[in-house]
Amino acid sequence: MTVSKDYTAQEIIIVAGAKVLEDKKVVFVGTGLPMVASLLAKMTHAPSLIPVFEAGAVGPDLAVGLPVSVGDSKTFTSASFVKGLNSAFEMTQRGFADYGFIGGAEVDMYGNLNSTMIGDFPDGYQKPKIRLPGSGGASDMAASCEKTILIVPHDKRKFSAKLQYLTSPGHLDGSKDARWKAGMQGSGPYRLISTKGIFDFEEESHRMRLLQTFPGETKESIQAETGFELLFADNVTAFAPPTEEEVRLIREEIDPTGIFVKRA
Amino acid sequence: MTVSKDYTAQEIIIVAGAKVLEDKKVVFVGTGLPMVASLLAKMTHAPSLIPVFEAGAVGPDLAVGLPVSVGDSKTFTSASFVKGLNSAFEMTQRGFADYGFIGGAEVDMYGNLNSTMIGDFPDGYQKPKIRLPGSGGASDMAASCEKTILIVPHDKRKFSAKLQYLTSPGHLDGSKDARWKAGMQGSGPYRLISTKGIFDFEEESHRMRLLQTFPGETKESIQAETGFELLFADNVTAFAPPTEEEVRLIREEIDPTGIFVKRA
Amino acid sequence: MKDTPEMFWTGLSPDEARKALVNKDKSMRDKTMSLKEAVDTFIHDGDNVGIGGFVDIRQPVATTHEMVRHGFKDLTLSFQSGGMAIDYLGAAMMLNPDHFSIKRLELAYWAHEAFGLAPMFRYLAERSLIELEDWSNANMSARFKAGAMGLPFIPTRGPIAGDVAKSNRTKIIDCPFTNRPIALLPACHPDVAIIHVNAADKYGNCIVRGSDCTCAEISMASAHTIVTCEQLLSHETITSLPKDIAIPFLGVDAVIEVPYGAYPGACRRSYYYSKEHIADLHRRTSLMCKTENKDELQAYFDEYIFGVDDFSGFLEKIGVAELLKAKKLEAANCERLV
Amino acid sequence: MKDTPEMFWTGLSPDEARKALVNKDKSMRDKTMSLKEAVDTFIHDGDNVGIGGFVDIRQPVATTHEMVRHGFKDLTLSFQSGGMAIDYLGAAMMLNPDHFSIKRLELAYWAHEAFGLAPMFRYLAERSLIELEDWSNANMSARFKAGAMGLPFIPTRGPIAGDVAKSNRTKIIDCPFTNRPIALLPACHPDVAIIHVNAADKYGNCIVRGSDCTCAEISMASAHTIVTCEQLLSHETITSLPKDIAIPFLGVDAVIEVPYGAYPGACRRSYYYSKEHIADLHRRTSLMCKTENKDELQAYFDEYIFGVDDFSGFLEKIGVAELLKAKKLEAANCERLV
Repeated sequence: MTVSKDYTAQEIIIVAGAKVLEDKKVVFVGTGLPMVASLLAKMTHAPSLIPVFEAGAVGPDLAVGLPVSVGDSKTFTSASFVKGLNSAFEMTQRGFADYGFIGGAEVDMYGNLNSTMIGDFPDGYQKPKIRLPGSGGASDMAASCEKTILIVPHDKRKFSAKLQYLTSPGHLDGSKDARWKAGMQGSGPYRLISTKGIFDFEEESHRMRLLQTFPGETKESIQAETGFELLFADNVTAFAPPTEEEVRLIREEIDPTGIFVKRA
Repeated sequence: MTVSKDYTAQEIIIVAGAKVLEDKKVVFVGTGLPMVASLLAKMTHAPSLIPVFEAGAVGPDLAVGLPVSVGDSKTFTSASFVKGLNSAFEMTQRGFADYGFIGGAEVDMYGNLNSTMIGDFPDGYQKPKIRLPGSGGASDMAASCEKTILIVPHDKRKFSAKLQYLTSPGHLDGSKDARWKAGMQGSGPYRLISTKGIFDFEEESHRMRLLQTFPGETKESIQAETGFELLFADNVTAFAPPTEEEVRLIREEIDPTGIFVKRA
Repeated sequence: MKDTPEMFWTGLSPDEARKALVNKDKSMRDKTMSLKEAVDTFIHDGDNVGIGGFVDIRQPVATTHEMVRHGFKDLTLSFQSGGMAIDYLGAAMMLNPDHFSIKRLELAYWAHEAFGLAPMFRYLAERSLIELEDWSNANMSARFKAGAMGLPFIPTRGPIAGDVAKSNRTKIIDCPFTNRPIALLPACHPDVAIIHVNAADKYGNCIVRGSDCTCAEISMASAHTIVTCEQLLSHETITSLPKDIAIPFLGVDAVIEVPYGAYPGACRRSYYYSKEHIADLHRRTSLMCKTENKDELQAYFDEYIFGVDDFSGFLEKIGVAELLKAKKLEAANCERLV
Repeated sequence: MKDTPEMFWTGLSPDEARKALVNKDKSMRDKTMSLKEAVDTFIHDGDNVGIGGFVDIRQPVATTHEMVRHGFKDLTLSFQSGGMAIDYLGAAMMLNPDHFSIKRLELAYWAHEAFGLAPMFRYLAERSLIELEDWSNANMSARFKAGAMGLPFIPTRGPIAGDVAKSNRTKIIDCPFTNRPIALLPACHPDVAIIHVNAADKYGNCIVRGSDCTCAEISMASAHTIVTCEQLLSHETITSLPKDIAIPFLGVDAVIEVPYGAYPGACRRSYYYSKEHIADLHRRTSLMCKTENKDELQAYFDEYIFGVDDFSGFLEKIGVAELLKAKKLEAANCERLV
C-alpha cells in the first residue's frame, strides 16, 4: 500500500489508535479522535470490534456514520443494547470493556490524565485559571476498563511532571499494585498515542516508555518536548506513516465534514 | 344493601381488607387474599386504586382477571410500567407505595410476622420443624411500604407472644421509633385483619388493639383465641357482615374458580 | 456492625468474577447449541447456579430437566422466588442424591402461591439435607444486581430488622452519610445462570415480555449464562426492537430455542400455567414426604425426564391438547393477535 | 475513611425525600398544563434542579427557556454531562445575575464534544461566580440512581483514586465484604427534575428512544418532575408498548407537549443537532468572555427568549427550513419510515 505524503498529526494518531485495537474485542469509546480511530479499525482489520458508548449503546455497526457525541443517535442504530449511562458504566465496572479509549488535556509519566482544570488544586479549585469541561465518563473508563488507550497531543506542558488535577486515574504513583490497593479494577493505561509516537508503560515502574516514533521524530526530539524523563524500549522502532488508503478512509468515508479531524 | 347470610371466613377478611384501601392510593399487593381484596376494592369504592406487584407491574386495571401469582401475566396487561423485581422494590424503598398488603403464618402483638419456619431460631434454623416458603417480598414490603395491612387467620398459636422467626418487621419491640432506629422507612403495621376482627396498633405502645369484631365474636371470644394480651379500642364496634353483592362479586366476578377463595 | 462469622463467597467472589471476564471471549458469535451440550459445557459439580424467572413465571424448566438427566453433585441454587425449576431439582435429589444433589439454597421463597407449597422444600429442609440461607426477594434481586453492576455489595432498606438479616451474610452498618443503620448485601456471582426468555438471536441478545423478573441481573452477574428461548429470531429483527432487549449478547454463552421451555409454568404471550400438571407432581411428591415411598414420584421422572432424550420428548408426552389449552389461556390474558 | 468536612445535602436529604413522597398525591390524573404553569408551580429560588438528557441529546431546552423568562435565584444544577440546557441558564446568569442566578453546579462535564467548549462554563468558573462540585458521569448517574432506589448512598468503582473524589462528598471506606477500598456516593434528590422525552401520556408515562440517559433515575429521585415531550399520546397507545415506558406516571408531576423541545440539541427519531445555531450562541458568548461586552449575547436572548411568549415563538424564529433540515438529518440516522 502506498504511503501517504499528506497526512496530519491527527490522522497519524487515528491510524495508530486504530491499530492498537484488536478485532472482536469490546472497546468503550470516548468522544473525539477515539471515535474516528474505532471506526477506522472497524473498516480495516477489526470489522467485528464491539464499540460501547457511555450514553448506553452497545455494539452498533456505525454504518450511518461518525457520531458527533457518545450519545449521538448514530450510536444507537443497529445497536444490540440501548439503555442509558448507568447501564454502560455498570457493564464496564463488571468487566465487559476490554479497552477504554480516552483523551485528556494533560498527562503524567504514569498515564494519569487531567481534563478538569488548570490551576491550583485543591486551594484554587473554586477559582481555576482555566476551567476544562470535566471528567465526563473518562475517569470512570480509566478506573474500570480492563486496559486503557490514551490520546494526548504532544506538548511539553501537556506531558507534565505533576498534573494540576488528576481526573482519570492511570497507574497513580506507579507503585506496585497501586490501582488494586486504591480499590480499582483493570490493569490501567496500556498504550498512549501522542502526536509524536506510541508509548507503553514499563511493567515494573509503570512509567511511560517510548515504543515507536512517528515520522520525523527521534527519541531525543520526543524527550525534548516531554516534561518528565521518558523510558525507552530496548528497540524503539519507527511507526509506518499512514497509507493513502487510510487517509482516504478518514477524509472521505469516516469524517468527510471534519467533525473531529481538522484539515489543517 | 342486603346482608349476606352465607359468607365464609375468607370472604369477610376480603371485604374488610378491601374497605381499608383508599381510592387513588398505591397498594403493593402480596399474593393470595390481598389480591382478591384489592380487586374487590377496585370494583367497589376504589376504582382508581393503583396496584403494584413485586414482579414489576405498576397500575394494571386487572380487567383480564384475578392473578394467581404476583408475577402473573394478568398483572401486566394494561400496566403503566413493566419491569422486574428490582424496579418494584426500589420504587417502594423510594416511597411510592402508600400501602403494603401482606399475609403471614404467625403474628405477634407488634405486628411482626413469621412466614419462614416453625422451630427453634437460630439454633434449629438448619433443621426446622416445619419449613414455610420464606419471606418472598413480604419482609421488603413490611420494611418499606408506608403503611402495611396484615392478614392473618385467627388462631391462638398464630397470634403468638413470641414469634418463632421474625420474617417481616412490624413495630419490632414496640418501643418508640423502633423502626426508625433500626434503619427502616414507613410507619409500619396500620391494620390487621383476622378471621375474627379488625385491629390497629395503639399509638404509644404499638400493641395490637381490637377495633371491630366480626359477626359472632366478642372482645372475650377474640382474646381467648389470642396468645397475648390484646388492647381494646374505647369503642369496639361490630363490623357489618358482607353484603350479598360483595359476596357475589367475590364468587362470580373475581374468583369464580376458587383460586384463592375456598368455598368451604 | 453485626457480629458475623467470617465472610465467605459462594460462586465467585467479586474479584474472581471480574477476573473471569478479563480473558473471556466477548465477540458477537453464533452461540446456538443443543441444551445437552450447553449443560455439559457450562454446569459443573459444586457450582452456584443462578436461576431465572419468578415463582412459576418463565422459569428455565427445560434446562432443569436436562440437568436432572445429566446428574450433578453439591450444587448451590440461588434465586429469589422459585417454583417448578427448583421443584424438579429438589425432587431429583429426593429420589437419588447420589445422582443429583443440592448442597445449599440461597433464596427468598420456594413455593407456588395459589398452587400451594413445594413439598420438596419441606422434605429437604425438615430433614436437614440442604444448607439454607434465607433472604428476601428484594435482597436476592439486589444481590444479583450488585453482581451485574460489578459492585461487591449494595445497600438495601429491606428487612434490616428481624431474623432474615440474621440468617444470612447481610452486614448492618451506620450509614456514613445519614448515620442511620443501613443493611449491606454481598453481591451474588453464580458460576452459571440458567434463564428462559421469550426471544433471542443467535448471539444471545434477549427479549423478555411481561416481568423482567431478575433475569438480566442474574445473567450479567454470572460467569456463564445458558439461555433458552421460546423463539430464535434474526439479529436484524431483534435489534429493530432495541428498547426490548433486556439482556445483551455480552451476558450470554449458549442460546437454545426451546418452545414451551418454562412449561408447566407460564410464559407471557406464549402460555399460561398448567396447574393440573403442577398439582400432579406435588401430589406424587407429598406422597413420598408422608410415606417415604418414592414409587409415584420415580414413575413421573422415569416417564417425563429419564424416559425422554430431550425436552421435545417431554412435550410429546404432554400432548397437543394440553399445550394448546395453555396457549389459549394465555391468549386471553394478553388479548392479542397471534 | 477520607477526612471530609461535615456531610451536607443539596436538594432533599434521603429522609426528607422519603417524607415528601408520603403525603404526595400519587393518583393517575391528568397532569397536562402549560410549560409556564409548570415552571411557576414546581421550580423555586434556591432549588436543586436535576437536568435530563446527555450533552446535547434530549436536553430540556424549552424548559430552560421558560426558566430564563421566569427568572430564578441561587439554583443548584445537578446533571452528568450538560450541553445547551445548561448553556442557556449559564448565559442568562452572565447577562443579568439579578434576574437569573446559579449558586452551584454538581456535574461531570459541561461542554459540547464535537461542538466545542461551553464558554459560559469558563466565564462563570474562572471568575468564581458559582460553587463547583466535580463528579464523573458514572458518579452523577449513580447518585440519581441511589435517589431513585430510595438509598442514601450507592457504592461505585469509579474514580476512587485521583482528585475527583477529593472535589466532592464521596466517602471511601474499606468494603466490609472484601476489605478493599470502595467509594460511596451520596444520593442526589433534586427538588425538581426537568426532563424531555419522546412521548408521554397525560398521566406522565414516558417513552424514550435512543439513550435513556439518566432521565428515569432523575425523575424518580426528585421531589417533583416536569416532563416535556415531542408527542402526547393516549394512555392506551403508551401502554400498548409497555416495555418502552421508561418513566412511570408516579415519577411525573407535569406533562407538556413541546415539539422540538430539545432543539437546537437532538432528539432521536425526531431531529438531529443544529450545530450552526449552537455555534452562533457560543460565538456570542465567547465575545462576552473576551470583552465583557454583552450586546450580542443580550441580543440573542432578547430575540429568541425574552422576545417570545413561549417555545413555539422561538421555533417560529428558527423557521420551517431549519426545523425540516434537522428532521431530515435525523431521519438518515434512523432509516425509518415516518
